[in-house]
Amino acid sequence: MSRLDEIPVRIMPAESAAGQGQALLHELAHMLDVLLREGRSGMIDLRALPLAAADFARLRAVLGEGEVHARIDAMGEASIVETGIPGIWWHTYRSHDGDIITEMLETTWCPDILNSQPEDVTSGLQRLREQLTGDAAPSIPAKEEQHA
Amino acid sequence: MRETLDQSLRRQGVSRRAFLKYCTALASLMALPPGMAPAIAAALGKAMRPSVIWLSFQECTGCTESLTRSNAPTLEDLIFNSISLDYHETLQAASGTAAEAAREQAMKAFYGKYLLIVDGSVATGLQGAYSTVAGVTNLDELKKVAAGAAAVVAVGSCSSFGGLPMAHPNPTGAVAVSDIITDKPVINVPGCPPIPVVITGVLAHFLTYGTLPETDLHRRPKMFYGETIHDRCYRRPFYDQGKFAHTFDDEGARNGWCLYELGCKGPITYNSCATLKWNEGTSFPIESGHGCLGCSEPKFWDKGSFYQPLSGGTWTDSGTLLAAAAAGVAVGAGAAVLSRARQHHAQEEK
Amino acid sequence: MDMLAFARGPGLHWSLTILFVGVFWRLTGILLLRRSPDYSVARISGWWTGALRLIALRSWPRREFSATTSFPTLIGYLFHIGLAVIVFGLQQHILLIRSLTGLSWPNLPSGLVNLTAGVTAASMLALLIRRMTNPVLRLLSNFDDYFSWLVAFLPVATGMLAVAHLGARYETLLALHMLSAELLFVWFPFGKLMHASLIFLSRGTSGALLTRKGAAI
Amino acid sequence: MNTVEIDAVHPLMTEGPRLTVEPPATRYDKQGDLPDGERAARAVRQFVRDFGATAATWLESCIHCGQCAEACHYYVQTGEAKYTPVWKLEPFKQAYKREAGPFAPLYRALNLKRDVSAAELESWQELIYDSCTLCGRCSLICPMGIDLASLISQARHGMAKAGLVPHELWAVAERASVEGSPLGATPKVFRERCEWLADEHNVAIHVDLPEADILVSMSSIEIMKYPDSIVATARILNYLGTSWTFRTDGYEATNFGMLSGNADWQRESSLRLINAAVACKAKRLILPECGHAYGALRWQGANVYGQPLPFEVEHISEFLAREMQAGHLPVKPMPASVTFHDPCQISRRGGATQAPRVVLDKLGVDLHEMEMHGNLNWCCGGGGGVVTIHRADALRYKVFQLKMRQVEDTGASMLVSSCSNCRQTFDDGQAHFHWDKTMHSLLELVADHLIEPAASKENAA
Repeated sequence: MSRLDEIPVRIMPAESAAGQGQALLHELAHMLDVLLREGRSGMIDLRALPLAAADFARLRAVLGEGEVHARIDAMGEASIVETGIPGIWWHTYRSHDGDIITEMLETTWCPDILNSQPEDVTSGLQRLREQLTGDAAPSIPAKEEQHA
Repeated sequence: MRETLDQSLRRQGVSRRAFLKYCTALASLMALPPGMAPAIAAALGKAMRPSVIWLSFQECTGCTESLTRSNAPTLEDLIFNSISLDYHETLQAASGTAAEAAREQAMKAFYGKYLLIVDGSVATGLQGAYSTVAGVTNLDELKKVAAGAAAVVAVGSCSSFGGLPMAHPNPTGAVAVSDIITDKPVINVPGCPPIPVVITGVLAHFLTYGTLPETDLHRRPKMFYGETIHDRCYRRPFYDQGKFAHTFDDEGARNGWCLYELGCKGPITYNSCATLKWNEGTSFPIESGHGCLGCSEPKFWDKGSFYQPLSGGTWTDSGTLLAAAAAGVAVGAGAAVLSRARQHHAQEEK
Repeated sequence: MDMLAFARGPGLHWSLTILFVGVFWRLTGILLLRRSPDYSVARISGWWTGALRLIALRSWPRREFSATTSFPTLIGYLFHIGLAVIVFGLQQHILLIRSLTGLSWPNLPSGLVNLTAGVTAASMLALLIRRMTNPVLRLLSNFDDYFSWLVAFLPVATGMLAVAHLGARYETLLALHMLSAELLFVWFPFGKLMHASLIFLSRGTSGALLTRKGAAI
Repeated sequence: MNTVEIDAVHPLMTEGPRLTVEPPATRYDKQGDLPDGERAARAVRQFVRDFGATAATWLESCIHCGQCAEACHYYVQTGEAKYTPVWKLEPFKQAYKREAGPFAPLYRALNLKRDVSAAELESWQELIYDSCTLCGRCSLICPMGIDLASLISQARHGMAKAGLVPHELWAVAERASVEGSPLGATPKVFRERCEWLADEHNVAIHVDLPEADILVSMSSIEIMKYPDSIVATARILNYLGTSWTFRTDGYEATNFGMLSGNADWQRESSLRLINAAVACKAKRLILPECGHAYGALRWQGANVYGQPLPFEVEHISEFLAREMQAGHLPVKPMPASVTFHDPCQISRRGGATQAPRVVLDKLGVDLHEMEMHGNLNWCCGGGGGVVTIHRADALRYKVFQLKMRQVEDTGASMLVSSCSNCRQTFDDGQAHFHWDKTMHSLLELVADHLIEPAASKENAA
């Protein structure tokens, strides 16, 4: 028995889901409304809710996948996907090991994390200038993994 | 001057985006709205790496193991690396008098500012002689180190509540840290062991806000111990429907029904296992088919069998009840004899 | 020791001990009182059939009395049956009984039990209001009546709160629920709750004596 | 006290539709001059002494549900909560819990139930005597199956011991003890009446035969007020050709000792009859049309005697039913519409509910039962000695209205019963309300419709 799914335990039959999926969808509709009318973004932390596999399945089925698929590679992968309902973004953040550390739904025009961050831009600019001036100081590639 | 976390991260080549990503996870962990992530990042980024002294008393090192189990950079690492762990018997490279000297130096340099983390209960029997390090009893050591601490974090059920060493009959006179330290803020992070991110979550809060998070009546951070396992359990619908596994291998168990009948203590256990899960978010005991033992609750060792249902009694046997019935019959017979005697008496008096 | 540990352990132990001592004390104290022989010639022999008949017959008012007593009887039944469904139908209760006796049986769906609890609590409240407003009941009622009502109502109320997680932390609610049931155990032998066992004795006694005479039962 | 003295103290009221003593100028509802404390103590002592497992079972079981009120004619007619049957026992329940119950030592040690006071008992006199006919209807409604009527009888024992019996009831009971009969039917009066009736009606009335198979008893109400019953009894017994007799050493069937709660007097009255029956070697004792006599002799007689009675005890209606069913008493058909009033002590409490119906069926009447009949009948309101108590009259008339309504509802033209005490209660009610219904005796109906021997033979041929 090396894998969890080989243990004959059904985690939760689909038919007995907690029914959170439906409530979430209503909440999302409301949040989209707010985005349109007031321009306010909103977020729902999926990990903070006791969602059953069936709830997730229902969410995925209803929201589907849309046009934008973004992948961030920063200390583990993060995928940010616009769902089939424009304005609803599905964030999945993973650690280095590939474990999901956060999963969120965001209602916004464009998720902020996709924007380049001023601090990173600043240090990037600095590196660029160093390159231009032929400064010999060694630079530290942003993607290099650091262990404690 | 110690560097800020921002500086430390930048030195390590962590991008702002990556930091934001982890701060989002951190916000989720601390039960804050995900939108708080930038604010957390800002606060955390400016924080100085605080000095931390970690004392281990009557413990099994399970708590340290829990914290250091992951072998890839994780949120825990991120936070853990942002502190300056100036003394930890298991983790530090220094040993012997050098280690002690490092601690003395940190205590002196950061007096009143350092954070004290304790795992293990404190032996008080024989003036604390049951557990000593370098000839000093844990009891004395705790009092001395706590005197200069800004706050104390009791990690694990032993330091929080006494844990296993305090279980009946408690031969060493073990007590919790909070029983000894009463003049400092003490926060308990119980669990046997606690969930690693819960330990780091408390540290993150301390780093972000400079204070310990809000606690419940057992001094546990509400953000992690605010709800029961039961309330957050994915098997809860079965409990509500009255569908229970009767044994560990019956149809109900295979169907993933509620484990209440098998002694699950989820309903009275306040912890985040059901949401944060274990082993890097893989699962938690109930998901693996075993009821919650209630390890993060005070005196969980002494609350009867782990497999006795919560609603079952823990102390009555049929022998006692038979004896009670017999005693009742005897007293009742006595009362009847007395009444008859009074009747007889009344008859004579006429 | 926290409240729940007390309720599950010593509380349960001592309340059940008192329950057993009390019940047997009271029954023995009654049954061992003097009994005078009856020398009259019985019209109908076989006293026990009379006892059993009255025990069964008196479970519902006679047709002649039904106009005035059907309603309270119905409400009374409602809450007695409700209590039985709750006590013997909810898995948590079955587990307690199993831990004490080793006996167990399949449970009822929790939703059904919860609904029953609502109906039970409502009918108990209706009976209390009746007791406080009906002149006959007001005259007859004493401390025992009101206290016994309270002692029977509390476990229902606290049980419902515990199920709904309302008002306090669950372990507190559970402990209060168990303690309220333990209070019931302790009070049971000393007050009118004892009618649960005396009813058979009392009806049986009348059934036997009246049947002996061939009188109406 | 002798006859002359008792005549002076408690003169009988011989005029009027019911028999009792004259309304007293001053009521003495307390007998003797005991200090209050002693009075209460005696009541409780007597009550405690009486106590057995049976009464204890009942007193322990009451759940205060109040349903007994709905069965009681006093409550139903007045709506007053104090007439709830079990409330009538309140001081005695209190005394039981304090003195004899399984937790009595606790109750005493912690003083959880107070000692019963004389004042309390005095105020309960009305509830235990004036407003309870011991009809036992409440015993049938009680969901706990408590026989309330038995308990109230026991409570009366305590009251009698304390000297707290209503004036009139005490007076007649005392007279019964002095004269052998409560209403002036002394042995001399009885013998003279029998002789006079024998002459008048040309019927053989046996008095004081040394031996007979059947000893017949009479109620003093019949002797003094309805002497036709004596004639009817004699005619029927003669018709059957049985060996029977009245005895002047044992003829009075009423037992006011029992009704007043005086156990000694009850015993005295019962023993007179029993000893007379034993003396004449009777195989059967026939009780007259009197309700409580049946309870006193049929069910309590042997227990007063301390051993099984050496003869059978039968109510006259049971005797008639048996003989008529056997075809020994052919009667002319009687084409009247009749309703039958069940005497509580014979039907509900006595178990002889069907006997009068058999008799009425043989008489061929058109029987219209009341809405509440047989075991569930409403009491006439005069039982339990209540009819003797003047101060209870107003209340008694109130409950009698219930009975009248039930009778009227049947539409029957004729009213029959088999208890002379019910009969005089009806007579009294009839007079009070100027009612057009008169109560008749079942016994007299049978005697009146007997087919004479010659005719009977013709019929048989």
